[in-house]
Amino acid sequence: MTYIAKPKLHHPSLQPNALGFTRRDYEGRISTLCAGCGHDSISAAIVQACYELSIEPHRVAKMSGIGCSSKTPDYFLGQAHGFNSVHGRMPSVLTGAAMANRDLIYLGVSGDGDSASIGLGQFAHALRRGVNMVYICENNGVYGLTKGQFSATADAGAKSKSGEVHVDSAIDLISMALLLGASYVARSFSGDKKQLVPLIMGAIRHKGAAILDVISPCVTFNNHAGSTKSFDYVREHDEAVNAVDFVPARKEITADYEPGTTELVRQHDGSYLKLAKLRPDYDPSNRIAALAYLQEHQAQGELVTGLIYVAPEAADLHDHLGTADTPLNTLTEKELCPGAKALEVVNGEYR
Amino acid sequence: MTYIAKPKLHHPSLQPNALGFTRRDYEGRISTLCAGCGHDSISAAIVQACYELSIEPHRVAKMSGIGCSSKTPDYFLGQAHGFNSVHGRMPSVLTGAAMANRDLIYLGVSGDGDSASIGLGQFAHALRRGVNMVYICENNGVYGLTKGQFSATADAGAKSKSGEVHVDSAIDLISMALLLGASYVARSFSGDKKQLVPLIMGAIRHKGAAILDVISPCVTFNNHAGSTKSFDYVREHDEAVNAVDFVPARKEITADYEPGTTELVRQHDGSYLKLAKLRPDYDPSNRIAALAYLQEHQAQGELVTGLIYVAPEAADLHDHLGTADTPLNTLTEKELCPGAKALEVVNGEYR
Amino acid sequence: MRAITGPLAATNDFVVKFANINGSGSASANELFARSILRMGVPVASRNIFPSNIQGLPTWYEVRVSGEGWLGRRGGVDFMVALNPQTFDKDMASIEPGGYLLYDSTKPIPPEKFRPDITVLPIPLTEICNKAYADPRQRQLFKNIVYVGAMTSLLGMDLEAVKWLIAEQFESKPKLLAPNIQALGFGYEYARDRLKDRCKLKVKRQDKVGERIFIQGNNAAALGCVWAGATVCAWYPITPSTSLAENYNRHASRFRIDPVSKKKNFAFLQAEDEIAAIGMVVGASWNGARAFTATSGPGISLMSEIFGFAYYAEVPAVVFDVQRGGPSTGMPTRTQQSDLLLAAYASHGDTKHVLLFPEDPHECFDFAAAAFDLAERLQTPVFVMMDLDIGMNDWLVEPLSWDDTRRYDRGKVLSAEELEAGKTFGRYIDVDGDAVPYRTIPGTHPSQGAYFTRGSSHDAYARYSEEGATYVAGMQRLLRKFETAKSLVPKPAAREAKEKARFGVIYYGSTAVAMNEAVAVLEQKGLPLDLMRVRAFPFNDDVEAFIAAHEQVFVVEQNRDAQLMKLMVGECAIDPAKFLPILHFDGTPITARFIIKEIAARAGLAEAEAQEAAQ
Amino acid sequence: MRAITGPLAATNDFVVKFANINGSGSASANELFARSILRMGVPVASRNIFPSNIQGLPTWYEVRVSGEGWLGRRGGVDFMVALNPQTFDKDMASIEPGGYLLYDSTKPIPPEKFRPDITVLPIPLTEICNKAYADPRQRQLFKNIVYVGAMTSLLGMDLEAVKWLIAEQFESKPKLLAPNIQALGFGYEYARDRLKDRCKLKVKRQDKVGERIFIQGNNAAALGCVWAGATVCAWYPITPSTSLAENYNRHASRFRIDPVSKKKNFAFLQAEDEIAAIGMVVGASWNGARAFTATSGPGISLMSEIFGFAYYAEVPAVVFDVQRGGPSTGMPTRTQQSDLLLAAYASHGDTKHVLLFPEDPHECFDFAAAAFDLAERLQTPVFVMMDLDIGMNDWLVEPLSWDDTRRYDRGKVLSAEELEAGKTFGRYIDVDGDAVPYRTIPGTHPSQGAYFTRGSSHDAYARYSEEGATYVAGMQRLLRKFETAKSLVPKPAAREAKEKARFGVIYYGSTAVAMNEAVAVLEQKGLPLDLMRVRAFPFNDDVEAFIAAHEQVFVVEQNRDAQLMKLMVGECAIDPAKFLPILHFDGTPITARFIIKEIAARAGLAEAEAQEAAQ
Ligand SMILES: Cc1ncc(C[n+]2csc(CCOP(=O)(O)OP(=O)(O)O)c2C)c(N)n1
Ligand SMILES: Cc1ncc(C[n+]2csc(CCOP(=O)(O)OP(=O)(O)O)c2C)c(N)n1
Ligand code: SF4
Ligand code: SF4
Ligand SMILES: [Mg+2]
Ligand SMILES: [Mg+2]
Repeated sequence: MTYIAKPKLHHPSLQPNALGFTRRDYEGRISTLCAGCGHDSISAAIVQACYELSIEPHRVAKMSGIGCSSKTPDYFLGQAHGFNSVHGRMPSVLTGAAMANRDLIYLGVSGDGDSASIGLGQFAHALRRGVNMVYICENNGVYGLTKGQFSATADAGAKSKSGEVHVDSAIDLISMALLLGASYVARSFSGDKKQLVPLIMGAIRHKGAAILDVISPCVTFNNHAGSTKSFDYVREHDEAVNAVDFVPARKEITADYEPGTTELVRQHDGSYLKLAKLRPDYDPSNRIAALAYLQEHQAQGELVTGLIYVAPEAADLHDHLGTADTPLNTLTEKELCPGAKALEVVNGEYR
Repeated sequence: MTYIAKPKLHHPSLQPNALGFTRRDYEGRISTLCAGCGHDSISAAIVQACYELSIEPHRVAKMSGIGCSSKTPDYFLGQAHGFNSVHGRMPSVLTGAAMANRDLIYLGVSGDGDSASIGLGQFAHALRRGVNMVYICENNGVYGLTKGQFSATADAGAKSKSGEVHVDSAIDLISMALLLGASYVARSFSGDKKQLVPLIMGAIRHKGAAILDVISPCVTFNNHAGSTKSFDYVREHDEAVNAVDFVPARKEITADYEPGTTELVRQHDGSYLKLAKLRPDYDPSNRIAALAYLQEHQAQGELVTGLIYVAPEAADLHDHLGTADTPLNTLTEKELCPGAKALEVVNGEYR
Repeated sequence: MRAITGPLAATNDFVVKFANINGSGSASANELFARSILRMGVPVASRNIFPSNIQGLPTWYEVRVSGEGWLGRRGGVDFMVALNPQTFDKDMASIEPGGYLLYDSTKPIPPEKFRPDITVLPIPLTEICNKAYADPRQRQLFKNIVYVGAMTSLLGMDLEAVKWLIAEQFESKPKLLAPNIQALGFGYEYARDRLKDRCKLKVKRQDKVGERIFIQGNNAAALGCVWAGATVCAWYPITPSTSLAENYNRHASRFRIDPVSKKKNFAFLQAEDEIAAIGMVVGASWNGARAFTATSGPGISLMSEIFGFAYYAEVPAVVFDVQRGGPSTGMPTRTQQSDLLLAAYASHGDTKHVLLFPEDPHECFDFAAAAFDLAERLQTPVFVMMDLDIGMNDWLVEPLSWDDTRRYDRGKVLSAEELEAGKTFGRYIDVDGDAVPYRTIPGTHPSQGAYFTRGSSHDAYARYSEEGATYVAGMQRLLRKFETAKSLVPKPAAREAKEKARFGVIYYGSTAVAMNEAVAVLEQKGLPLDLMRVRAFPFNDDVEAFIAAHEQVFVVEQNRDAQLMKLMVGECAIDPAKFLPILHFDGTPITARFIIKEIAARAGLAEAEAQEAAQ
Repeated sequence: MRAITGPLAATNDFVVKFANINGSGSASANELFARSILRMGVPVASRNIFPSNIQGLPTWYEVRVSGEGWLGRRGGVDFMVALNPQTFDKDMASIEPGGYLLYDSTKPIPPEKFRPDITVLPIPLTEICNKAYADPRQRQLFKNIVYVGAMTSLLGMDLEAVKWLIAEQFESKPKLLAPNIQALGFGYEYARDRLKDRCKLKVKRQDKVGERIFIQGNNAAALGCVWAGATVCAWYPITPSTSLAENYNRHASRFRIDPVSKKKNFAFLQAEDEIAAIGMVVGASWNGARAFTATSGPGISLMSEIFGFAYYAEVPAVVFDVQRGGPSTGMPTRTQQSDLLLAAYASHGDTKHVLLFPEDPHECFDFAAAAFDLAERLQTPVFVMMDLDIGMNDWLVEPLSWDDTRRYDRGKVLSAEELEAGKTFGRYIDVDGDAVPYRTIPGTHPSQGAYFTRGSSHDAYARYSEEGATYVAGMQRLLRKFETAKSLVPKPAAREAKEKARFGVIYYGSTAVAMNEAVAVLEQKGLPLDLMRVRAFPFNDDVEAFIAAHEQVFVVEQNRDAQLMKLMVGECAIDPAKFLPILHFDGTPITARFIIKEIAARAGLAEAEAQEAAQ
C-alpha cells in the first residue's frame, strides 16, 4: 500500500489563530479508519483544541500504543513528532519522553484495549506518578483493530455483534484514575464536540496527569443494539455533570458568569475552566465525593460525563523527581560531565 | 545451601480437628524469613484457618509470585502442591490452575510489589473475572527481597529507612478491588491474628474472588519511624469496621448474637460470617458505600480494617465460562475426543 | 523485456487476482469463486493479501488455478479483477503480458490508459447494481457477486456449481439466496452476451481434487486441539493467530458440550494480554489439563519470561506461533518465518525449546495433536510454528483424519494408586534414564506426591537449592531430556532425486508447496535435488546425515537472517560453508519462481536455462 | 587422595574464606579485612557468596591474597573462618590439606570432630563479646571485628593499617570508632597471646597495589553513566543489578545538581516493572536524552518486545544486563554469562543487537561511556553484558580515567539550523552510505523534521508501508548498519604466546582474570596459547582471522550452552569443528584451576602435568 498524501488546499475562509495558523495547520494525514468511526471525531476535536489554544504544533509530542485509536496521532498535528509504540506501553514511553524534556506538551492517545487490558498497569502507574500529560482513551469497549473482541471496559451484560454477552466486571478508567491520584479527570463522548473540545483544552493547560475517557463508538464492531458503547446508547444515557468552557490565561472573565450555577477554576498557568453546573450538587474539586457520585450514578445506568475532577495545583512528576528547569535533553558536556578531576577524587575514595 | 527439614515432633497436647489433623499437619518447612517478619504471622494465620476449617491440606493449591511474601507458601501446608511462579504473575497462573480443576481451594499469596507494581494488571483482571480464590497480599509497602525499595502501596509522604520520602500516590488494593468487582474484600494486619484468622476462613469458604490486603511489616526495611507500614504505625491507626467470626455450615448459631450490633452473612456454602459491628454505620454489603467510607476514613489517616465488603452470592469465573461441573483435568478421551466419525463430518463441511 | 505475445491462453493453469477495498464484502465473493473451481475438480490455491486495517484500504485475493495441483504461489497475475481505483495503475502494471484486466466500466476509462499488451474486459458493475438495487449496501455487496458471475462466463466455469455453492452458503438465510443468484446471473449474462470469446483462460472440469478439503491452517489447528483433548485455551487477540483461538471456541462449543448439563467441557478465556495467557496455560497444564495459547511474534516476545519458567520447572505448554512479518509490529498482515531463533532459545539463561514446523493445514491438525502429546511426554513447552500463509489462507489438503484407537500420551503422571504403592517420589528424579521425571497433579493424594514447583534452582525433590553441583545436575539432565526429544518429535520428510544429486535442499513449513513445484521444474531442467523438509527442532540425526551426504545444501527460508540455518550450525555442529541460504522475506508467500531463479543461479545452471526455468 | 602434608606455609599467596550467616553484620568486617591487606600493598581478590534471602542463611566471603596479582578465583580454601554452625561440616571439609580453621570456641568442639590434617584455631568470640558488651546487638556485631583482630595477628598483618581503615570508615560517626578499635584489640590480643605462631600463612607488605582502586562493577558502570552524560535512568529492582541504578542515583545526586536551583540535572525513576523501564528509556532516548536501564535476565526477557521496537524504529537505548544464574528465577545471587543468545537476538522477527563484554569494573566504566556513544551513533539498543561476579564484587583495578577533551558522540541528530538549511529530511534515508540515517529531536523546528516513529513497517520517510520492496530495503539497510557497528565497537584484545601456538583461546567478560592466570601456568607447563578476549558483538573481523590462524580454538564461557560459540558459528560462518567449548556454569565464578584442568586435558597435556598444573 502506498501512502496517500493529503491535499493541502488552504480554504480561503479559514481563520488564522493568534499564531497565524489555520485549522489546516493542525491536521495530519488522511485517516484510514472506517467511515464514521468515533476516533476520527476525537482527532477533529484535538485539532480544534490545539487551534483554539494557538499551540505551536511542533511543541506537541504525540504518543500512542497499538489499535485503531492508536493510529490516530498520524491523522492530526502533522508538524508534531509522533510515536506509535507497542501495544499497551504508551504510558511508559510518554513518561520517558517527558523526563527528557519537560517543556513539550505530551499528548497520549490510546484505546480501551490498549489502556485497560494489556496496558492497565502502565496506565495506573503513569497516573499515580503525576506525569504531565493529556491522556486520551478512545473507549469503544472492543478491540477494533483485531475485529471486535470485548475489551476490559466492556460493561457486564453488554452484547457483542455476534450476540455473545460480556460477563466480567468492566474496568472504569475514570474511577480508577480518581483512586490513582490523577489531577484532571474527565469523561466525554466523541459525538459531543461541544463538550469535548474545551475538556481537551483544559487538559492541555493542566499541569499534571490529565485523563480523558472518551466514549468513541466503533461503527464496525460495536454500534449495534445491546452494545453499551453505541452512538444511540451513549446519547440516551449521557448525563453531563457540568459544561466546561476554557478561558485562556490573559482573557478577561466576561459577565455571563452566574455564581451558583457557574464556577471558575483557575489552573496553574492562569487559565480558567468555566464550569456551568448541570448537576448543582456536583463538586469537581472533591475527589472523594466525585468517586462516590460516579459509583452511584453509574450503578443506575447513567454515563456520567463532564469534568469529573480537577486539582489545579497538583504536583507533577518533575516536582516529584526534583528535576531542574532546563530540559535534560538540552544539557551538554558542560553541565553533564563532572570531568577528570572529579574522577580522581572518586578514585581516591576507593583505595 | 542445603535445605533444613523441619523436625516433625508431635506435641502431645495438640488437638486434632474434625478430620483428625493437628495444627502441625498444616505447617510447612521452616521459614527462612527474617525473625519477626510479619509474613510469618500470616503463614501462621493460614495454618490456623485451615486447621479450624478442617480442610484437607492436599485439596489446597498454593500459588505465589516472587518476593519474601511469595516464598511463604513453602512454609505452610506441606502436603499441598505449591507453585512459586514469576514476579507479578501469580494471578494468571492461579486462574489457569482454577480453570483446569474447579474443585480445589486456590490460595494465592503475593506481596505489594508483586501485586501493585509489576503485577497490577494481573491482580485487577483476576478480580474482575471473579476467579474463585483467596488472594492474600502481604503488604509491607516495600520490596523486602530486593532490600527495601518503595513499592506502589507505599503511602505518599512515607519515609524510607534511608530517609527518602515517597512521592507518588499510593495504590490502595482494597479500593481497587471494590471497583473491580471482587466479591469478598477485607483488610487486616499480620499482628492481629484474632481478626485475620476468621477473615481467612471466611475467604476460603467464599465462592468468587476474595481479596485480603494484610498489612505485614517488614522488620528489616520498613519498621522505622516515618514508615506507614510499621508495627507501631499500624497499631495506632488501625480502625476496624467490624469483628468477624466464622461459623461453619452445620454449626448452630448460638445466642451471643445481638441484633443491631451483630450481623450474620450467609455464604454460598451455608457457612456464616458473624460480624460484630464496631462501626455501627458500616454496611459491608454495600459496595458503593464501602468504597466511599474507605476513601473518607483513609483520607483522615485511618487504616480501615475488617470485612470491607462481601457479596455472598456472586457469580464466579466458572459461572462466567459456563464450565461443566466435572473438573476438566479429570476428563478422558471419552469426553474429550469427538472421534473419527465426527471428523469425517467436519471434513465434509470444507469441501 | 519480454516480447509481446498474443492473449494468454491456458486451461486450468493461470492466476487470477482480485483487487478490492477491504470492508466492501468482496472476501466471500472471491472465496466463492475459488470454491466453485474446486467443485469442478480443479485444484486451486488462494491467497488473501489484506492490510492491517478494517475498512477502506487495498486488499487482494489471488487464486491460482492449477490442474497440475501446484499449490504454492506461482508469482505473476494472468487475470486481474481491478476494482480498487487506489491501486488500479499498479494492479494493471502487474499483469503478465497477454493477460486480462476486468474493471468496472461504469465510468469508462479511455483506451489509451490501458496497457496495449493486455485484454481489457469492461463490465459496468456499478451501473448494473444501481439499476437492480435501491439499498446502497446492497448495491455495494452485490457488485461482488456480479463480477463472480462474469468470471463464471468468461472462464467457462460451470454456472450450476457456483449456484450450488451459493445455495449451501445461504442454507440458513434462505431470503438471501434468490437475490444472490440473481446478481450472479447479471454478471454471467453480461459477460456471455458482451464479452464472448474475449478470454482464452479456461477452467475445465477435472478430477484432481478428490477427497481433499479446503481449509485454513488456524482452523485445522483448532480442530487438532479439540480432537487432542485440549480443555483450556487462554489467549489474547493478535493477527494472524486470532482465528485459531476463535475456531477452537467454535468447534469446542459444538463438540464439547456435556450432554446432560449442557455445560462446557472446556474453558475458553480471552486474557488481558499474552503474559497472562501463557501464565494461565502454565497454571492449567501444571494442574493436569491440556492447555494452549495461540499468538504471533509480539506475544512470543512478551511470553519469554514464562517460557523460561516452564522450561526450567518442567511444565507442559502448547503454543501456536502464527508468524507474521517482524520485527516489532512489522507487517501484521504479511507472512514470515522469522521467530525461529526467538522461540528456540526463548528466555534468559540456558534454554532450548521444542519446535514443530507444519507444512500445511493438514499437518497443522496433526502437529497440534502431536504437540500435546509431546508437551506432556517431555514436560516442556512445545511451539507449533505456523505462519500467516498457512494460518489464514484456505489450502487444499488431504482430509483430516483421526485414529479412534489412538490414546493421548499424558506422559509420566503418577496416579493416587501409584503414589499409594509408596515409591519415593522426587519431582525431578530421572527414574527411567530418559531424563524425563515423574510428576503429580495437585489434589491427587492426601499425603504423597505434593511438591513445590519453582523457577528458582532446585534439587531432585523440587526443594530450593543454591548448591552448584545440584544445579548443574539439573541443567545437564535438561540437556539429556532435549536429546530424548529428538527421538520423539516428527522426523524430517526426505525425498531423493531420481539421479544422484550434488545439492540438497532443506526447507520447512509453508515453503513446501512452492518447493514441490520448484523442484519438479528444476529437475526437468537438469538439476536433480535431494529434499529434506525439516519438521521439528531439535533436529533428528537424519538432518545431519542428509547434510553430510551433500556437497552443498540450499536452505530455503522466509526470513532475512537464515534462522533455521543458524539453528542447524549451532546445534548440529555443521560447517556453515556447506549451506547456501535462499531467503525470501518481503512478507508475501515464497513463490516457485523465486526458488527456481535463486537455486538455478547459485547452482550454476546456465543463465538461459535458469531464466527459462523461472518463467 | 593427596598425601597429608604439614601446615600450609605461604606468604602473600593463599585463600581465606569467611563462613557467616547473612544479616549478622559480617560483610563490612570481612571487607575491612580485605582492604587492610590492600593497604599493605598486597593485591587481593574478594568474592561475596550470598543467598537469595535477607537474614539467617549461610553466606561466605572469600579473599584471595595474591602477591603475584592474580585476581580470579583460584579454587580451594587455605584458611576457613567458620562461624556458621549450619555449614560448619561442609566448610571444614572444603579446607585444603594443611589448611587452617578458625572457629568460635565459646562452646568448644571435641578435638576428634576436627579433620586431623588441618590446624584448628579456637577463639571464644561469643565469650569475649558477652564479657565486653551488654547490648545483644553489639555482642553480635563486634564479634565480627574481634575475628578480624585475631586474623590481623595470625597473618602478621599491620595492625595500624587496619585501625586506620576503621578510622576512615567511622569518620562521620566518631562515637563508634573507639568501641570498634577496642574490639579489634580483643581479637588481636587473644590471638597474639594464645595462638602465637600457629599460622604459617603470612601477609607481608609489598608494593604491588599502586594506584589501583577496589571497586564493584555496578558502581563503576554507574560512574560511567554519570560521566557519559546519562540523564535518565529508569529501572526496576532486581539482583544483581540493583546497585548499578542505586549508585547512579547516588553519584548523580552528588555531581549533577544545578548549582543555582539545587535541582537535579538528571531523572531517576523506579518503574513499576521492566517493561515500563525500557519503555521510558526508549521514550527518553527518542526525545534526545541519554537514557539507560539496568536489569538482569528476567528483565531482559520482559523487555524483549520493546527491544525489537527500538531495533526496528532505530531508537538508541543503553541496557546493562548484570547476568545471574538462569533460567527463570534460577540462582539470583550467583553469576553466569547465559543471556548472550537472548540479548543478541532479542525480540521476534529478524533482529540483531550490539553487545559489549567488559572484563572488570574498570572496563565497566569505559564501556558504559562507550555504550552511550554507540547507541546514539548507531541509533539502536546497546547491551553492556556484565555479570554478578563483576557487578557485585570489589575488584582491584586500574583507576578510572576520563579525558576532558573527549566529546560525547551524539550521533546524527539534525539541529534546527541544519533543518532550516532545507535539506530534505527522511528519517530512514541512508545519506552517508553507512546505513545510519539522520534523526530529529521533537520540538526542534516549527515546520521541518517532524516524523512519525513506529514499529510497523515504514518507508524511508517513516511513513507506514506494506510494500514488500520498501520493507526489504529497510531490513537490508539494518543489516548494513550492523556491518557499520563492527567497525565502531571495541576491538577484541589479543595476546600472542611467545612460542607458536597450535591452540587459540577465546573468552570474554569476567573470565579474563582467571584466564590470565591459567594461561601463565599452562605456558609454564609447556602449552603456549594465543588469546583473544572478545569485547563486543558484532564480532570484528579480527575474530575470524584469529580463528582461522589456529588449528583449534578453546572457547571458555560461563554458561551451559556455549552461547558465544553459537553466536560465532552463526554470524561468522565458522566451522564449529574448530571449537573446543570449555563451560563452567555452576554459578560460582570460573577459577584458574578449572580452566587449567580442562584445557590441559583436552590439549593432551600429559595427565601428570595436567594434574600438577591444576594445583
Ligand atoms: C503485544 C500485542 N498483542 C496483541 C496485539 C494485537 N492488537 C492490535 S490492536 C489490539 C487491540 C486494540 O484495541 P483498542 O486499544 O481498544 O483499540 P481500538 O482498535 O478499539 O481503537 C490488539 C489486541 C498487538 N499488536 N500487540
Ligand atoms: C521480573 C523480575 N523483576 C524483578 C525481580 C526482583 N524481585 C524479586 S522480589 C521483588 C520485589 C518483591 O516485593 P514484594 O512483592 O513487596 O515482596 P516482599 O519481599 O516485600 O514480601 C523484586 C523486584 C524478579 N524476581 N523478577
Ligand atoms: S474497526 Fe471500529 S474502531 Fe476501528 S476504525 Fe473501524 S469503526 Fe473505528
Ligand atoms: S526483608 Fe522484610 S519482608 Fe523480607 S523476610 Fe525480612 S522482614 Fe520479612
Ligand atoms: Mg477499543
Ligand atoms: Mg513488599
